[in-house]
Amino acid sequence: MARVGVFICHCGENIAGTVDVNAVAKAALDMPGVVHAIEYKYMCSDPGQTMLKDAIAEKKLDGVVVAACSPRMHEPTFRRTAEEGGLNPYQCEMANLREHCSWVHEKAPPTTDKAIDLVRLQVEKVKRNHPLKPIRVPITKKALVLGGGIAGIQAALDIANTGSPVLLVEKSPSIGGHMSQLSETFPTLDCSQCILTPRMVEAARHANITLYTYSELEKLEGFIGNFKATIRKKARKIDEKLCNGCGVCQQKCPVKKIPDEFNEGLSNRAAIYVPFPQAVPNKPVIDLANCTYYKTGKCKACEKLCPTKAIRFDQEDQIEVHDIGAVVLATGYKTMPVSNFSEYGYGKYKDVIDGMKFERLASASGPTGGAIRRPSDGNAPQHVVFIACAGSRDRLKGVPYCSKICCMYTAKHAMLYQHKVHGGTATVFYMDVRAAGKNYDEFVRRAVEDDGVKYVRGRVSRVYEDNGQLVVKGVDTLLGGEQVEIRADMVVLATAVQAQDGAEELAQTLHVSYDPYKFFAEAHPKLRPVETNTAGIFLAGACQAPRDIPETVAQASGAAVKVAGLFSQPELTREPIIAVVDRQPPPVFSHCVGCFLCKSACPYQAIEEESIKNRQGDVLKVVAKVNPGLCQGCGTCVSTCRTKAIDLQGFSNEQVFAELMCI
Amino acid sequence: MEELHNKAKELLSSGAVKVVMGYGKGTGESRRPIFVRMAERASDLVVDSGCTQNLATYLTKAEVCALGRMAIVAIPSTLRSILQLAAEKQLREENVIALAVIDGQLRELATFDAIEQAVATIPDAISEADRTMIDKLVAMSVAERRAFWAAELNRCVKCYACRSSCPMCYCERCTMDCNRPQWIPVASHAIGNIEYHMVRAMHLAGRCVECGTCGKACPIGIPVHLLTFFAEDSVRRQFGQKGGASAKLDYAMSTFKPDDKEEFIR
Amino acid sequence: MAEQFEPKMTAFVCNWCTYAGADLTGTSRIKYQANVRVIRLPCTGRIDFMMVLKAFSRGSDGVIISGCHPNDCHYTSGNYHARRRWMVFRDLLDFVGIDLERVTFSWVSAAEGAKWAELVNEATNKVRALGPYKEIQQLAAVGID
Amino acid sequence: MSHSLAARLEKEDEVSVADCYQCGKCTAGCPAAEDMDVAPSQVVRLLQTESPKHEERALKSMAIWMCIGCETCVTRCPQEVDLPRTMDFLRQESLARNLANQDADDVVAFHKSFLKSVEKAGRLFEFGMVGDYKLRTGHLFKDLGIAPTMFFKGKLGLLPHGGANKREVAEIFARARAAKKESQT
Amino acid sequence: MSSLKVGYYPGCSLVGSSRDFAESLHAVAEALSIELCEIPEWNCCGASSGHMIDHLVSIALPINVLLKARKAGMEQVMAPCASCYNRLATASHEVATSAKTRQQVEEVLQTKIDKLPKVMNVIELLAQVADSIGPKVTKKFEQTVACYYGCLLVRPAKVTGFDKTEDPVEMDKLVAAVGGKPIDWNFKTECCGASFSISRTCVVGRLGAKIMKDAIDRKAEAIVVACPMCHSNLDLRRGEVNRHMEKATDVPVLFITQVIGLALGIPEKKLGLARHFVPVKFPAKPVATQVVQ
Repeated sequence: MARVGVFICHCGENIAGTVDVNAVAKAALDMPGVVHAIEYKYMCSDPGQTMLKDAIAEKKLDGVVVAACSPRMHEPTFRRTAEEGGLNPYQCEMANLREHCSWVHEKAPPTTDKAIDLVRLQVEKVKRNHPLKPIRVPITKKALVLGGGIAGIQAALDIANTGSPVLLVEKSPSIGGHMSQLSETFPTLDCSQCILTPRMVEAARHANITLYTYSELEKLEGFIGNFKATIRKKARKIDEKLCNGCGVCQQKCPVKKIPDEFNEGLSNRAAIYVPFPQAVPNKPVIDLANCTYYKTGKCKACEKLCPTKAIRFDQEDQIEVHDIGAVVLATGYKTMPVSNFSEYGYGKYKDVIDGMKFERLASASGPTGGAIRRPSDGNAPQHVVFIACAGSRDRLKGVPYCSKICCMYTAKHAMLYQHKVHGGTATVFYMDVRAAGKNYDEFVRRAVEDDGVKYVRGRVSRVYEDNGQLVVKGVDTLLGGEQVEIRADMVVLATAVQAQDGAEELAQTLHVSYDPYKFFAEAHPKLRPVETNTAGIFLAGACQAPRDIPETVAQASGAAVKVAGLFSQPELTREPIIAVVDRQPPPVFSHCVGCFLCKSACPYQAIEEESIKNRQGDVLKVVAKVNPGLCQGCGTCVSTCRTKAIDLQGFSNEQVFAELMCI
Repeated sequence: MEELHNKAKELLSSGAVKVVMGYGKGTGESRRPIFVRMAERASDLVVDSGCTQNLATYLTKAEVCALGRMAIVAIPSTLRSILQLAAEKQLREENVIALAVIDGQLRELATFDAIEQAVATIPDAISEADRTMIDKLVAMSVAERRAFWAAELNRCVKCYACRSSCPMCYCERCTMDCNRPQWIPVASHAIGNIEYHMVRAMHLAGRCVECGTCGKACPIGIPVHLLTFFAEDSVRRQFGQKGGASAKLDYAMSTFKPDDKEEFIR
Repeated sequence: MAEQFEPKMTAFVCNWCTYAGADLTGTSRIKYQANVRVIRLPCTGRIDFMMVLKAFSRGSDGVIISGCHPNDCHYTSGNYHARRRWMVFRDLLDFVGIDLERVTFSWVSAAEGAKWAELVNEATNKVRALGPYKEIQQLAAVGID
Repeated sequence: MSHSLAARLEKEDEVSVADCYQCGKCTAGCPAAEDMDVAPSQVVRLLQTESPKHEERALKSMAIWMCIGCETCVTRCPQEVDLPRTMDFLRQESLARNLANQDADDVVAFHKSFLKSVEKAGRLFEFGMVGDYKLRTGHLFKDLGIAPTMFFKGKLGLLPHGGANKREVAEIFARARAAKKESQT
Repeated sequence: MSSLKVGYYPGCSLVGSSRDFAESLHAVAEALSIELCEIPEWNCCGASSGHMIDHLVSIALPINVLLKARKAGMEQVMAPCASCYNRLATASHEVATSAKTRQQVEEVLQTKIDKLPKVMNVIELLAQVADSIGPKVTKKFEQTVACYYGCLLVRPAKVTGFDKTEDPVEMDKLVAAVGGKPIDWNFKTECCGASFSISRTCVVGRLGAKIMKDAIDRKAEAIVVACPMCHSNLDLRRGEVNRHMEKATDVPVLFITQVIGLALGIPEKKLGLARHFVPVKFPAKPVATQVVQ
């Protein structure tokens, strides 16, 4: 016979003010199985908790119902108390007399009746609770970082420095990401590569970091602490050990007219190439689509001339599988394809470019060595128009959100232009200047006050070309909406920041959720910004939302700490609120008939097939098995199971049924 | 018929199968399941309009499986049962050959693919009578329907003939026999009966092969098959999936589309 | 005059959205009728249709079922599975003559405290107007249990 | 519920001026802007405040009559605010309240003559329309230059052409008028 | 070759000030064996004044037309006049998207609105038979031309759904198909002042001048249009336009149908070229235009 104790909390006046707690206690005592029922001002206070502990011992309670606030508030508290009192924590349930009763109903008999019912429900439930043990899972203390931009590099370094091994996977031939393309960075105007390259080198050299450039994640199985990652190392067609990066191959390669991705097509590269001089690793890769040998079967110039004989035309992709404990997503962003803006004539007019192109023009390592030259004729543009919000905050043709970084980099671009082209005019068409950040607004003001950048508040309607110049039809809304027509030599569009291509597919392989714009979703917008809702997978940088460099780095370090925290534990303990498939003595073994309809219902791929064998090892029965590491305890499988062979610990059929029986 | 006899002989004598499950003469015009294990008895097999029971039910019975590889004389619903059972991992491809009589001619279907193709060509045939009955019920008012089913189901004695005749009710322990908790009262019981038949219908929604064998099996003649038919209709109407269409699992009730359309959730 | 009939309402809600939403109703002190008894489950995916049947046979006059809005499920897709189940189950209930007016389905998020109050009130009023669910309760009374 | 023009525009024409964040792209591309006393984006602004003072300014403005309805603005508006539709609404409202800007008399006259002609004949009878327009505006001699040439080139029919179902069209106008009265009362 | 049959909505201007458009359209249609079935008892669509001062009427009139077409069993209706086209398209878009408008219009027309025929413009129609034009060309139209689309063929995209809103090319393709050289220019879709032709002639002059200037700067020998208003504003109003130009111009303005007509060897009379204010003549070509099979 059960021995349940009921503890009713007044919560000061919060409950007692509306519910006749005394009546509840009396009623509780009449409930079958209840041997003890008291009321007290604050059950969650020290004396309250002590009362509970003592009662467990004195009355030899095997079940506890605390009738107080919402279990979402204090269930952990009272379960701990029950444990300290010598009871299994999962023998404690809560009746929600506050949020669900006293706060939402009038002071009247029906309210007290409801309170009594709520207590009864929990009493009936707790009588059928079973002692549960928290689930312990081992942890593989090795991290996988996806994306070799500044976010990935920072996260990898921080994790590596805590002593755990890291695999840093980057899909392009070099790490560095967008940041390596930038000229100078706001608000300090320090050269992007000067601050980034050392980090790139450090990452490459770090004893705990293994670089996987020109590689992609194919598959991720398993669960927190126990992932299995399948990585494809695409064939560079060279032997990285032999290659010393002398660069002879790219000088001698006969194919030279391939638009250079790193320079945003403003210059050309060879078919065998190192993406940029400071690339890490400084090893070339053969671009199969353009290599003469792969197109015609002839050439092999590079092979002949390579001093270290490192070229390997027969090299194949390699597949590697690694055990991983945690994953950091740092796959970054892309800028919106400007083809969306036919009214701005992008693609039609050479001198209408986007921000990234401008970065390359302004970069000392760029095709013009940092001189601002317009693509069409190589002349220095005397008047440049910058158009902010090209695609951002544009429901019609772009994205409704603010891309966050454009205001700042546009100010920077205008400033750089003024510094580099003396006597030139820079006009910025903007809607708002969003410069919230340390020294950000000061920076924008500097562009206006010191460098004389002209800011015009209004959007541009159209850009067209008229004998060699670009006519920009804009408006100055601060002059009551006066039309402004500017003849410019170059137009720079601050294009919107968008989720990386393939973000959706990746999210699906990883089972992390994403927002309507395909940015990965954080577990909680305020309190869990670097976690995904899939345990063990964390977020860093612009793959979650538009981010500037400081934020990205901060977030990367945050994610790294989460990983380090996870790795600091000997093993994982998880709430035992999970589904289990029943086991029966032979010859039944289990009521499960192995139809595996539950398998497709499980959101977590937690249901596996298990063969029950006899001593001879021949299979007697194939039944479902719930992987306790993967199961999150939603119970969808339970209600799918026809034979009721699966049950959910903590919300078992018996418990719910018992509750139903007393309504 | 001739064809069937020869095919059965051939299969048995060649040892391709251990047993041919088919229909034999019952009392009068009725047909009963028979298991032919010797070539010379092949001529006992009958195919005619009387063969309406879905023999697939026996495919999952332990004692039948024990007989070894078998050929089964299949009517359309039998083929669908085979596929659904396969999808639910209850049937192995190498254990069964279907001998289907499709528009007049006998076809030997040795693979699930073959059966899938066959099923795809056969129109779903639920009898005119049943269809009109369902429509009639749907046309009724809620109260009328409740009255109808209350009256019908009150007569149910829970003999479970419907359950044991259903090719899809192969569970070793049925919900009905689950006593911790006792979801549904064991004894025949006004509301309990309704609950029982609701459970059947829900468990068959998206799995029912529409053979109607349950209805035929009911000794008191309660049209229990209408419930499962209706459930299957509902699934097909709303999700475009149906039971027994494929040997690969495509169970409407354990999958979903984010844009499933409904109007009742506020 | 006879005192007004007070319906017995049973609610099945998920822990993460609707239960939390109902908590919010409390913290924002929004009042609603006291007829409802909430059964808390981790997810709408856990709501077995048999629970609803039982609720009625145990004398509930009305049932409320509520969980996370599509796409917001704490378990990513439990509510989608639940929705499908309901779409068929509801058809069937109607087919065997159970009055759908007495079964209310809803999505109530953790932020929709007010919606929860409205939901309960509307459902309760509707069922109060319909009166006690005699038809089923009589059936329940007929047999032994 | 508020009776501001913005509110009515939302209710009657499903255009929400609240969507406009005043980027001015409409004004920037407007072919008629330089003939307007109030820029298109400013017209929207005047509605956003929902103050009678500003609304009246919009209704009295010349801008609403200078809008050609070329749809350039709505084609490029990032927030898809239907400005041409808004202009239609304001024109009708300003006529209904007799607030139409005097300088627009001839424009108004043109449209009135146009519709009158259609209402009478079921189709537009240009010669008649222009005649009527001239009477309304007193621009008797304007365009007299091209008229003969038009005539000789067969571009000016002197007689209205039949073919349309006049009664039907007249009824359409009548019922539309009735419907409007209803909605206003 | 099989003849194409479409519903035909002439609109008021084609039976009035733009007979040349009508004549050339019919001539070309005949040559390309397109059968234009005029909508019985069609009425004015209300353009361009309807929507300006009476929204309900501006929807009701076009819908009334489309219903008549539907009654006559027409699946698609071609409106050569760009503003008629735009009004018809707008009206059907509105009743399709706004239940409220639909219901109001149904009251005004005292009839239920069910399926409406698809509305298309003259270019869409000709594009359908584009392939069959080439072979029929007897006299290449070898001029450098600026295809001028104006506003109402392409805007707003969600209503017309025709071509590329900001940089349309369909007319250019047609011109190229008959041997013409379409130029890439900036004012393809700029507005010409449309209905202000009469009430605000100065506006028309100013806008027209901008358009003509860019076309001429880019060596256009003719402007090709598919809209009566564009035509009258650039042709009939050329005097006013020239007043806004530094240097008066006599570059002719042709309807796309006239261009195709000329290429198909249809006599100028049947194409109504004589009706233009600005005479249709082109600079002499160095080489004589040769006949092609």
